[in-house]
Amino acid sequence: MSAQMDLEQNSKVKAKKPKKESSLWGDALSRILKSKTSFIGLMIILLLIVVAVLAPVLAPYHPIDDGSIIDRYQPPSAEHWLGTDQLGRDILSRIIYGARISIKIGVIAVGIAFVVGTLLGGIAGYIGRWVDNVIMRIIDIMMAFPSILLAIAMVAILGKSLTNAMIAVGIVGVPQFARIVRSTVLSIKEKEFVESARASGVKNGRILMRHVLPNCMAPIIVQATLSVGTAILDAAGLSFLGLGAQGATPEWGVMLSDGRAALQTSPWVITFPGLAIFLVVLGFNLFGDGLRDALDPRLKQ
Amino acid sequence: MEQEPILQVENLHTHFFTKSGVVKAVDGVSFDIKPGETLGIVGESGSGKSITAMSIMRLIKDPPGKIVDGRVLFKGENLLEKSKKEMRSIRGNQISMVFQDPMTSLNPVFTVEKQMVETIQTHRKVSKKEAIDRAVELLDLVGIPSARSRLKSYPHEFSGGMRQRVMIALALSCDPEVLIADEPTTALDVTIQAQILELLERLQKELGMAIVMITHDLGVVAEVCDRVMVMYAGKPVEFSEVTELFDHPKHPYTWGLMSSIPQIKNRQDRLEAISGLPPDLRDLPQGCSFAPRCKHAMDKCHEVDPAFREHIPAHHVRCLLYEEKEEVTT
Amino acid sequence: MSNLLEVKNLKKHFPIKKGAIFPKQVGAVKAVDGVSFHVRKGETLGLVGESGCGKSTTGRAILNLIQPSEGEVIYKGEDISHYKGEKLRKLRQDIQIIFQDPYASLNPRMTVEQIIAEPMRAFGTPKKEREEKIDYLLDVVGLSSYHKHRYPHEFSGGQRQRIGIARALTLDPELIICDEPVSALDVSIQAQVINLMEDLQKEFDLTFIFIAHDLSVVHHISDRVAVMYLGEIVEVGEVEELYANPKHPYTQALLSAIPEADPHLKRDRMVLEGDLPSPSNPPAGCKFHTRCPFAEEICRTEHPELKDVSTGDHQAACHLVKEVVGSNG
Amino acid sequence: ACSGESTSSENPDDSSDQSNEEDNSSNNNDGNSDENASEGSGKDTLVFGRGADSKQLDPSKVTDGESIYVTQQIYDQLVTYEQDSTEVKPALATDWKTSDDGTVWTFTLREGVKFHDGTSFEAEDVVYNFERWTKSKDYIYYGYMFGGHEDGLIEKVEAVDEYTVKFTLKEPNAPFIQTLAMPPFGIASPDAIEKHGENYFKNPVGTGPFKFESWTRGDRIELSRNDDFWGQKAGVKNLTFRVIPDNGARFMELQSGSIDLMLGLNPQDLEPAENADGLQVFRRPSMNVGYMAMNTDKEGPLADRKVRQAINLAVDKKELIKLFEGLGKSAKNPMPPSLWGYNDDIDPYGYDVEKAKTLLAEAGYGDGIDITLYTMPNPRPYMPQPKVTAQAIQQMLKEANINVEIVENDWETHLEVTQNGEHDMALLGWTGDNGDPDNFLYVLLDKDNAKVGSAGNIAFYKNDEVHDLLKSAQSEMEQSKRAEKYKKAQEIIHKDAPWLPIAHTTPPLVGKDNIKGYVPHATGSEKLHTITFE
Amino acid sequence: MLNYIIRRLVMLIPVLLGVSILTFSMIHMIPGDPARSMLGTKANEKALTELREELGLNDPYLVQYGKFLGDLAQGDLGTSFKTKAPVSDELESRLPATIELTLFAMAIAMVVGVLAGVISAVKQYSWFDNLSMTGALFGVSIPIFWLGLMMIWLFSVKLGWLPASGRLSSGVEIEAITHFYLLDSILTLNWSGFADVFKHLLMPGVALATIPMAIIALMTRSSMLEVMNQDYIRTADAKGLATYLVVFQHALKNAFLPVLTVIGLQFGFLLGGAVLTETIFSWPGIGRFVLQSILARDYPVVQSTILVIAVIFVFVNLITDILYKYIDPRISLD
Ligand SMILES: Nc1ncnc2c1ncn2[C@@H]1O[C@H](COP(=O)(O)OP(=O)(O)OP(=O)(O)O)[C@@H](O)[C@H]1O
Ligand SMILES: Nc1ncnc2c1ncn2[C@@H]1O[C@H](COP(=O)(O)OP(=O)(O)OP(=O)(O)O)[C@@H](O)[C@H]1O
Ligand SMILES: [Mg+2]
Ligand SMILES: [Mg+2]
Repeated sequence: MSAQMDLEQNSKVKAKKPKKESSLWGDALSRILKSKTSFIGLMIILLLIVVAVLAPVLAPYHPIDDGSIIDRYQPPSAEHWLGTDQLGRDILSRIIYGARISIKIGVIAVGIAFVVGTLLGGIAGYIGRWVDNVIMRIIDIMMAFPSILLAIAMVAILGKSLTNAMIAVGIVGVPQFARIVRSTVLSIKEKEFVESARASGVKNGRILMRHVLPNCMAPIIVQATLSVGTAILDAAGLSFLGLGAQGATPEWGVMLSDGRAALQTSPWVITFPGLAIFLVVLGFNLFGDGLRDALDPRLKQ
Repeated sequence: MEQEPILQVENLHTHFFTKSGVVKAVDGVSFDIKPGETLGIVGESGSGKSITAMSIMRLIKDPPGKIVDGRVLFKGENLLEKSKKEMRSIRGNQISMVFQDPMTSLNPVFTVEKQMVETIQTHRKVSKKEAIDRAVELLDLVGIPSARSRLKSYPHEFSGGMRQRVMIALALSCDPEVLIADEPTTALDVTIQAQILELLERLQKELGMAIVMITHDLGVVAEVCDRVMVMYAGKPVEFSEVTELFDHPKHPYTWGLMSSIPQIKNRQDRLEAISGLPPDLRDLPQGCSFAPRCKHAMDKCHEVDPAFREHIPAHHVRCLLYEEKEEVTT
Repeated sequence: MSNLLEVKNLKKHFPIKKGAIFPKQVGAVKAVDGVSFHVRKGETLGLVGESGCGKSTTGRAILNLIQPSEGEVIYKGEDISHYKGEKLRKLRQDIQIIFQDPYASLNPRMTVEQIIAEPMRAFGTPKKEREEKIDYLLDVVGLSSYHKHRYPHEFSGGQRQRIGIARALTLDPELIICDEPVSALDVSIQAQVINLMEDLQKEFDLTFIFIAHDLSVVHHISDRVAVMYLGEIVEVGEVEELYANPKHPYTQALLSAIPEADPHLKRDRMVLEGDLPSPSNPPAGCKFHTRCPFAEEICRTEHPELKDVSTGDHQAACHLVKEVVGSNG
Repeated sequence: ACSGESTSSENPDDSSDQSNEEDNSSNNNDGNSDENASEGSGKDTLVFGRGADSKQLDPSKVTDGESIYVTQQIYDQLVTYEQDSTEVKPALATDWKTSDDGTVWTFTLREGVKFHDGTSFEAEDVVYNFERWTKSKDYIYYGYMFGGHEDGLIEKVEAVDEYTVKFTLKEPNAPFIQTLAMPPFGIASPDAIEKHGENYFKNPVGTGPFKFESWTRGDRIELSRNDDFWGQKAGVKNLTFRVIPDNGARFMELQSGSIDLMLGLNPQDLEPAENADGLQVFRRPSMNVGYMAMNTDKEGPLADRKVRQAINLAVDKKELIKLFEGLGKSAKNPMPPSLWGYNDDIDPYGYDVEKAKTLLAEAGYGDGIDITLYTMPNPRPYMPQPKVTAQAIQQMLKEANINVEIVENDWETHLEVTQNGEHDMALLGWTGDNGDPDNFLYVLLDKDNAKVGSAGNIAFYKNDEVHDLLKSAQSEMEQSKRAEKYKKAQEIIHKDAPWLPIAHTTPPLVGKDNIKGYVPHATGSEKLHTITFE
Repeated sequence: MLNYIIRRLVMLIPVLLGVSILTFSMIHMIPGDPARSMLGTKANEKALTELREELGLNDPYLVQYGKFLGDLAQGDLGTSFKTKAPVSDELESRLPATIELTLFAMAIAMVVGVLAGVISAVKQYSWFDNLSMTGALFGVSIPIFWLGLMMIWLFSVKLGWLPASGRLSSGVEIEAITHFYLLDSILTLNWSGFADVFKHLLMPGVALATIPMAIIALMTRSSMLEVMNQDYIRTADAKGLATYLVVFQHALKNAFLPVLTVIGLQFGFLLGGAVLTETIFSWPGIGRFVLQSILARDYPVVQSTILVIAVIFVFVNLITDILYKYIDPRISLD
């Protein structure tokens, strides 16, 4: 980071910036932009963000308040592009507002898994010995527990709500992060450049922060990106089971679950929220996949 | 030396078509080898030695690789025109290959027996029992003690040197006429390297096959080869008898190579290093590829790519220094 | 000449553990098993031996990158093998290391500048001084200062090795342990790096421990050479003396195994049978007896000690070589 | 919009073969069918689709309708309801007498009745069953209807002779005979109970029209015809109950022909069901009420009657009932009109947002109020779409400046928190047990039942006048006098408006139209032996 | 080998103990009273207290847990609060139902996934590769509950090809021997039954298989690509082996190792993933049952069933580890 700070202090150096940015991440970005699939993924994610931010502008109706029972189950029309649901609410508007929730799910759930998992995995990997043993046994136990049941139980404990579903999905994701981080830390720890930092008298904390962790980031970031997709799916699954978002919340899983009764008579009610979930998850998967390829050390040379 | 060459490579070009450009890995290689002869190919890493060998075997992955030009004549027949099936019956049978890294060149999940029997049965119509007997015979030949009981072992249960012996036994299983050894000793320790080189020499004497020995170690070349081809950036730069090459190296790259290695016999104060880096094969300099690193480079060298010529009988060089006046010596 | 470093009976045994819940030690890899030697100021000591014989472990144990199991490492008269914490860190200014793998030994997330600055930063060199020094060192190792904002993956192996060397030089060390610094490089590049190292040694008055398995390189660069076999030093001596007059059968075999780049030379190789035994279960007596063509009964039972074998500075550990008394140190 | 033109009802051909009932949907099946020959009148298995599995097949131990629906086929009670009303008629007892003080009931039993295990039915068996039910708290309904186990309503049960049983009650109880007709009081074979011990619950033996064959948990229960049944023998040879949890899926199964009759239809599917060829819709007479209770006990706006009335006025029940898709009738009283004692003279509140606002303003809430509405996620018989209903109420009350926050809990939690009175408003409902008004009004709105923590009265409505009326009706034996009291009580309740009564549903059942003789009963569990295939 | 298995089994004990503690404490942390769940709308205070006492809910947690373990040691999985039936009874047909579905899905996922992965790798960048990898990416992105609904809509409602729910059509009799109907129908040579069971398995099986199939395909492809670049494959080619031998023996056997690990893990996810699939396809299995039991706080059912699932999961992992050793001789089991 220091290099960047230097750079900001001294704006004259900015001329050299392009050189600097030919870093690993810079390379990765250009590689992602070159790959068709990950570019599509990136576009979907950007679209999702734009839709979420501009939801009040984009949505033709209010997702909860507008609509009345009289207009229920209207098929797609000029007025309601994607039709209306069981309470006569505009499905398009609900999907648009649902984008906000999806982002929230992605950020919170993956955030929890990321922070807790990285911490546990990092500690286990870096300290080793019995600490490693204890942490990894706990992780083993969590892994032996069917994840969706773990999430369900957690929601049952915490109470049914979207937030709790996100927390549950996040906790369920912890073992994966912990394992990845641990194994990466273990392998990085043994790398010669870490040894050479030690041989140069660099202090332990700095070794961890500057030498070990930054080099663990690639697989973690990839995992995080891919996890966003999974988290959205899992949260939607919980909502579908009635354990996630509640009531009138325009969450896509809830929309699916609520619309399910009309499967035969008004299939659009479940078709579009399902497509929305699919598209967003696909976006994150495509992007994560591209990111993985772009950051693959074997491709670096 | 009056024999017909068993294998002749003519003007071979193998290119890799990658996203970032065309890699001209082999760019006009020609040589020949006679039965019973050992031909050395030396050159730096990335100079195209392995790709040359793989092209002969037609093992280049397509895409991205492609043999774009040239002929590979084995007993007068162009291998590049053979069908895949015909080629398979030649590989491992009449021409076989030993690779650099014995640690990774054997399939870790199969026993040595399976890997050997499989090869024998691919090319010979024999029963499994006969194939096993043959395998034992081969392992004996390469000097693996208590061969029969070791057949059931997996590769990881052997040491590096033994694995390389197994590789050689595998390559020999169908009495090949040409054995291509791609840096067979580079990954090994000197004492083990000595064992393997000794073994190869002995086997050649006993079985009389032609060996193409790829290496970057001039020492190995001097010890085992009859003739040598020096490669640089995908092109042959010098080709002659081994004594001739060591006594009268012609190409400046060969000179550099020779003075780069520290010699025990006469300790130099300072090594004559070749300056600079090998060129990027996607973007070769104009003219002679070696010119940018060549101490003797003339202006012309940066413009004209010299031809590979037999300036002296049985001694080919690719260098402008010899195009007009032949008198330059070391 | 004075001894800058003296290693006495250095041992490093890696425990072999079994059991996942309650691991217990069931054996040890005796990677380094009683190594003693000394290095004089300003000289280059070559350390050769086959793969896995414990060369790197010795180097790391000297630096205390791995804690030695036993023995003393006396640097400038002080045993540094038990240094810990800040004391050990301070020592880093004096002894540095260069690694074999130019790809793995540079942090891929740091620019060249940061990499070279890292040791100075650790010892609190002011920024200005750091920058000057970086430019200077880059120049010294033959790189340009415009390289300093680049990342390691943008360099070739030889260039990376130069960066590694520059980093090792930042703290003005006295002793540099070079762990096979050229074996991953191509011959033509190898020569460049060797030349560079020789130049630097003169310029900065450095002492090198030069680990390699290439006997010709060691011959070229070293003043004295120690030959290792299975965690022990079997022979050590002045380079010319040792190469011209190897006493230990292993050294002899090693030397005769080097292919000489001279087609006219047709000699009898002394080819050793078999492979290096496992360091977790080394042979009793002389560890070399299993491969030694001259092994006798005593070799199987008694462990030979290093003893003077010629009037020069030349010792070997072999029962079959006569001790020569009256040499010097 | 519906593709389910399934089943071949117009196939009078009789080529029945037991192995051939596999997949009736093959009509739609591109014709690659060689197994769909048998259909129509030859069919002898009735497959009944439902949403959940039975818990146990011992009716005395369960409270869930799913269990009882099955056991009702296996067991008989002493008396039973008429096919089309809650009037009581003879069953295992052919006749009964009450003593003048109303405490002694003497039953004459039917002779020649055999349990499925071959033992014959006698007075001792009745005594055995009733004594068994007093022995443990596990016999939930017994405890609930007769109040406790040792010190309950029934003092003793005696066998006078082989075919005469005498019940002695502690006090006169008007609904007693109605109660005895309830499915949990089916008489089981004592031999079988002794024989199977702990496993009796999965090896039920009664005297009913069907015998138990097998039970695959979570999937199906198979019964077969009891050829020794004392009454009309069953019209089909086999009766299978299948569990298909999702309403939509179950309806599809019906359309595709793999079930014959089903309970629990998504309201959306009613129209397709009615219009589909080959299907018929049955409506179960209503004996329930779905309502929104307003917590009168909680400090705040709802303690004020005007606010509660305003809420009644602000909800457009005509629209709301649309959510029931024709499956229910709008409610104005806490009990269904099918019961005697229903007060039809009451004038419903009607939809008048302005008036509601005025009332709110009068109550001092002119600026509007914020309240919670607790709801459950899963459909109940009296409220097929609780979530949507809640959301619709939310939409409507917004017009009157009442902001509703919906709180959804799973079923068990919903019961708990509402019984604890944590809600402002809550959706709930009640299905009658025995067809007596007491079973609605006393249970749901008497102050006796407004105890925090175990409230049946989750409006926590406490009106002494109502209490007195309901109490005196309990000990009054004459029905017409009782009816008067109940009507009076309904008036008071209407004025106090502790509830927003929503609907009385007539839960639909859909069957193939070759089913004949099926009459759904208000209690929710009728015997199916009257069914035949046309 | 036997030694190893025994050691592994011993090592499972702490993990399973951990799972049981975790389950126990979690289910007891769920707010709400099982007694109330059981009594429903008709609950009154007295009945509640009595029932709690009867169920042992007033005992200290440690006593309750000890009792659970004690019973477990005697092979007693407890008695469901809700149905009052022994848990083992409840699981008797549900567990095989879920396992059958899971195995069926796994079989689909493995066959299709591995085959698609191998072909894609061998024909890298071909239309097949592009198609199947797009398919795989779709597969990991699709919400299976949605896919399930769509499949029902299409294949059951619109086309009427496949049954929408259940394991068996009514009236089809299969003698329950193992409760794995597919197996039972084969054992009893009941071919029409077999066809019926198969039809029922198809949609839920495919829905459940989607994600693992996609993951296996992606994994197999990348693993194959990596292996195909290995020296020993070059050796095999240089020996003149036929291509199918090179691909399906030399490459696949090596490439299968990471795939195997994934399969082992996916099996666990499938067992859990069955919750959604079973809900949609009305599959009378364990998944939906546990879900309902959690919500109803049916402690004994949840505790025992989750433990059973965990046992299956760890056993599957043990088996994959043993298979791993079987395939890869370099792995030493000691
Ligand atoms: N698949 C490929 N795609 C692109 N370039 C390739 C590919 N394979 C080889 N090359 C390039 O071809 C050139 C020649 O490679 P080759 O393996 O023949 O070198 P070599 O002389 O055998 O070197 P070494 O001594 O390291 O084995 C190298 O520059 C390499 O980068
Ligand atoms: N951390 C460790 N744990 C266990 N054994 C080790 C460890 N590090 C090294 N060894 C073992 O110690 C022995 C000596 O290793 P070392 O790396 O010192 O050899 P080396 O002479 O440097 O070999 P090379 O020439 O291959 O670098 C080897 O057998 C090695 O397997
Ligand atoms: Mg090569
Ligand atoms: Mg080393």
